[in-house]
Amino acid sequence: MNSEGLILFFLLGLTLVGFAIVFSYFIPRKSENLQKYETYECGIPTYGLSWIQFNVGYYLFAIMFLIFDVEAVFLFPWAVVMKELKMVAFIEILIFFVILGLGLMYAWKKQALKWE
Amino acid sequence: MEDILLKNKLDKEQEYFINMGPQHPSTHGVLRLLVNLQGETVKDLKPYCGYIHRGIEKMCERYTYSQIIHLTDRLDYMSAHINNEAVCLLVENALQIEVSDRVKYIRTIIDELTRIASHQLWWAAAGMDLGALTTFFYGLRDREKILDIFEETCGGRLLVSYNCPGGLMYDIHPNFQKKVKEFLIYFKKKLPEYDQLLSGNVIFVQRMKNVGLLTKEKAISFGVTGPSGRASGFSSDIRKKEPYSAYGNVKFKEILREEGDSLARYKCRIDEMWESMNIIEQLIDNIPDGSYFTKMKPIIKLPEGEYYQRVEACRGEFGVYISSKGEKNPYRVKFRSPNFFNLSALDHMSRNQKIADLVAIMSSLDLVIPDIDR
Amino acid sequence: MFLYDFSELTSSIHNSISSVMSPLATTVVEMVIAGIVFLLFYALVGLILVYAERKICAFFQCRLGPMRVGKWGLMQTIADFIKLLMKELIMIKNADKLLFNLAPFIVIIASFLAIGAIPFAKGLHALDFDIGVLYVMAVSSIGVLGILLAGWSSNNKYSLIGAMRSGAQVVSYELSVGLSLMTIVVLAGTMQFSEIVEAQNTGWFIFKGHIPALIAFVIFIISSTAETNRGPFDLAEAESELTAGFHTEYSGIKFALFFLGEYMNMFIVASIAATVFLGGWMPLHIVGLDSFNMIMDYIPPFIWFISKTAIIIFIMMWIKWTFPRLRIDQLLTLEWKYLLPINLVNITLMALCVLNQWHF
Amino acid sequence: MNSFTKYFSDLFNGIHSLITGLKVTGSYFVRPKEIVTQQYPENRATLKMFERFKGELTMPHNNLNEHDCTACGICEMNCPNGSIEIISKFDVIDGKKKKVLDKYIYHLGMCTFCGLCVKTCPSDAIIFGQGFEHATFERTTLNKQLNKPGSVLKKEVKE
Amino acid sequence: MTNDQLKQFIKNYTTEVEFVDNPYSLECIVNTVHFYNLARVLKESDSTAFDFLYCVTGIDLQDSLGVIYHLESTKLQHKLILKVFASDIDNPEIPSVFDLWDCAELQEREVFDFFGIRFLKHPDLRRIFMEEDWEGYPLRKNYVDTVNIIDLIK
Repeated sequence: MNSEGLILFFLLGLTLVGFAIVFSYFIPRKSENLQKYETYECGIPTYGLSWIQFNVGYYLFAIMFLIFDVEAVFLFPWAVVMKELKMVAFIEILIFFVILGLGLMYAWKKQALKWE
Repeated sequence: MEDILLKNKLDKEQEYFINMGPQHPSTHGVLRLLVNLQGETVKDLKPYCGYIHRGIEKMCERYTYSQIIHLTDRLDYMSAHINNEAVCLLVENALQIEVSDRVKYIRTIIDELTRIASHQLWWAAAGMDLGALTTFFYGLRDREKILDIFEETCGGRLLVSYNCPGGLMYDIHPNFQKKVKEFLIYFKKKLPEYDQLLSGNVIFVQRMKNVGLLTKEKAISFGVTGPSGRASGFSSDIRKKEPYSAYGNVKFKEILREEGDSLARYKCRIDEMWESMNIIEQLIDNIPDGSYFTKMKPIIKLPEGEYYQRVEACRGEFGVYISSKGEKNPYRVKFRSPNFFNLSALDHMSRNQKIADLVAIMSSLDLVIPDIDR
Repeated sequence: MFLYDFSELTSSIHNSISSVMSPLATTVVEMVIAGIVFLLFYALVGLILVYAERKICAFFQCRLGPMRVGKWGLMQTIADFIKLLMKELIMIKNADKLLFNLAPFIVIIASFLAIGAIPFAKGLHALDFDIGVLYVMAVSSIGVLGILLAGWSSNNKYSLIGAMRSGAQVVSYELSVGLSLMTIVVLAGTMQFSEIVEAQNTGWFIFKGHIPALIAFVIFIISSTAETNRGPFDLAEAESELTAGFHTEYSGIKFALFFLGEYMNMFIVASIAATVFLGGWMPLHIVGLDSFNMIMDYIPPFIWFISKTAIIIFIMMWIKWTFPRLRIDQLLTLEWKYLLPINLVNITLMALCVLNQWHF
Repeated sequence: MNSFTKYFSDLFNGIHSLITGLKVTGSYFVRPKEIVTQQYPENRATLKMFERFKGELTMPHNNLNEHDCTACGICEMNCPNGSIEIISKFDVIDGKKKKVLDKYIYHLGMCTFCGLCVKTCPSDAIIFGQGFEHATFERTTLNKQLNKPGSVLKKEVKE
Repeated sequence: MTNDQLKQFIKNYTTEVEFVDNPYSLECIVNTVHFYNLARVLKESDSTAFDFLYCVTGIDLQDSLGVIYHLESTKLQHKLILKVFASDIDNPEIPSVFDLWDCAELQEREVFDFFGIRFLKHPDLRRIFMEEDWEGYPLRKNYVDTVNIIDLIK
């Protein structure tokens, strides 16, 4: 029932949000007001664009995440079979961790973990 | 040539301006800051004031001297009583009226209670600005005890209007001394909790440390007084420099720190609360007998000349400048508001800090907007 | 051994339906029933959590909290929900309309997908994948996409910064969540939730795996709080600097949906913590106290599960209402310089424990 | 090595400080007696303001419907906001024309509660009352007449 | 430094000054020509070291507009009131001291806002409290407010 279940929960979310939005699209009273549809910025008109190139700091961490998460995915199958493979798996993962740790140390030393 | 123009234009477009205020939770009132951001970092900011400007200085030119007092309440409403005292002291000094020791003692005690209440609210709001909402309720809970004392004696909670030229509006309430002593016992238990909740907290310390640095030279140059200035090592306590009321009779330390960052400003205020309690303790049992009011002429006329009186309000030096032409109304009144001077340093302090630091710096400066706008 | 087994109940329902209907119709009917149950459960949990948060935070702050609507303000959240439902939806002039509308869908659907994989009791389990842990991690991180879209599409500067922060924060803490769960996977040897719970029959993993499991539990609580954007990690909506962060421009029911999504995410991570670390619906057993264990067995597993979840939710609320918010660089320092290295060492420690049978 | 020990001492000091904070809030959670909430409209019966509380200006009358106000106008002169208006009339008493109070109008909406009127009143005719529930739907209801209809000046003051 | 020494110090610098003995502190009235340089010397000289400008007041004396600078030295603990008057009411101009004391920048903007005194070389001379398009300078004595709240009440 797993695959149907996925569809079911997807549909549930869809229904809840869809119903709520449709409901409050028709039921509440509407009022027209020019100021109402302005962007909120503490009551002052916005100055300049808001969709511009943004600080690289955020992306840097996304890239870091990508590197480490891809490697973390390899850990999952290892974690499951750890109990059976015992020592071999342990030594293998130790090597893996050392490499991963070195990568982290490298990033640390290169100040990549420092927020700019 | 064209290339440079185009590049300039692009740079212009890439600038990211954000308005903080006038309707913003962190400005504690209607102050507007136009912040130029680069990612999360503040490049510079410009304050825009005047949203709550009431022209108090102009109004004062039409009022008699006793009427001015109730307007000073409305400048820095957190140190209402101290502001009142500045005008009263100015008038008394100008007319060379000697008020009784009782008046001086009571004024000093209420001054210090005002200071504690103000710092309690500041502590509450400082925690709230940094996201620890619980502190707000603890601070206000303790402040309520002081406001109750004020209400019983002065009749007002926030804007007490208890001073008048020549003394006080009425004598202290019979319960006053008892209540103040009870409060001291109560608050001595609660103040360590403030430390446990915020001062020692690793998140809080890291958010405040080395944020918004202000050197001593810059603090003097910007005229940053009060706890904010003293955190930079600028010894600006009027209570020590030019003692007024009963400050000459008490022993207390001027809290000074060298670091000049937000954490130092925070700690200065916490220590000032202890010091204020120390001052009250010395005075509360020794209030001398005497009249609470020196009779004055019904219409006060200051002799021609110019007068300046400074007092230590909760956020720094509060000064009143009055130029008199010998009439019952002053010719020109100017209030030296500590917050306006403190605000001028905000741009300098928050450059190259993060936007979250800007909030921390503002809460450590403890700006009260009506005092800036007047 | 167990008094309560829902798999018999569900299979009997399945049999009775399939005896009168075709297989397709059976599936449809079953799905409708399950759907209604989960929808009601979802709404109920949302309402209770909002009420609980208001009441609990009030008690931390020496207040009473809502007291007016109903006895002890019990009806307050319902009243608020009705109010929000009756509010007009405002669409900002410059917003990206499609993405602006899409964002709440993503947030809610992600939380629905995750809630399906949680084992509430033996047999009371909608989606039981053999890669359950991985699945929950995967779908729960879809939610951040909704936040990113909401912040970006609003065309509001506060929202954009909030969304950016949320993005950086969630991707960072995703790692710690994964690694701390993996510590337990090493101990359990499986990623299927039902098996993880069964494996705790002889003792909860937090006791079985002692030190490494405890460290993993603490790290999981911290990083999952961060992943759900709750205080002290609520940088995405940091109200003192960004007014309301990513949902500044949302009004009415759309705002309520974000709000609901946040609470449901909290419930999900708390229930995962309860399942993986605290034995899910397994009762508390103390070796040697047989009569005590007997009494514990009589308490229904659903109650066990809910109370464990509630305790973890309470701890998360306690943390939120005590600490100040972190700054973005502190947040990332905590993750990359503290949690991640500790986590890597911790997994090795756990592997060593498993290898040498040091666990109980 | 130094930075290594610093790393761990920072970690443990941090955790310790966080637990200290949790203890404070937790201790309040288990002590519901510390709750300070006042449920305002419900506690109206027990809620008492202090006697000096400046709620609104009132003019006390004795049971003969007499007040102390001589309509001298000092309070009106001293009020910074013009919230007091005294309307006087001339009555013939013992053959002499005398100024007496006709209406004492008090604009509550303009009052800043500075207390100068009460302080300067030579005959203590006005005091501050404790009423604080001033909310109304219309501004005009905030303009009050303080002397009761038909009230007169007290005898002993008249002499 | 005592008041007499201060007087002597200033007189050595320029003779076009006028002294008033005020019980609070020494007052020194200087013209706009010498003002900036005198202020600079007072701040930078080691024997005066007026590093703390604690109050800037604009004043309208009807025949002239002036600015009063309250100065204090945090090292030597002496005080001085420096006054400078611009007699041209229609176009009053006074040199700015924003580069000597950092706080002067905002304070002078306030004086400009209320009195219309233009501070020469000021980097950002805009109104600070009133709106940009406000007409007139409210704290001048001849300012007539069309909607005067005080008159409305009285």
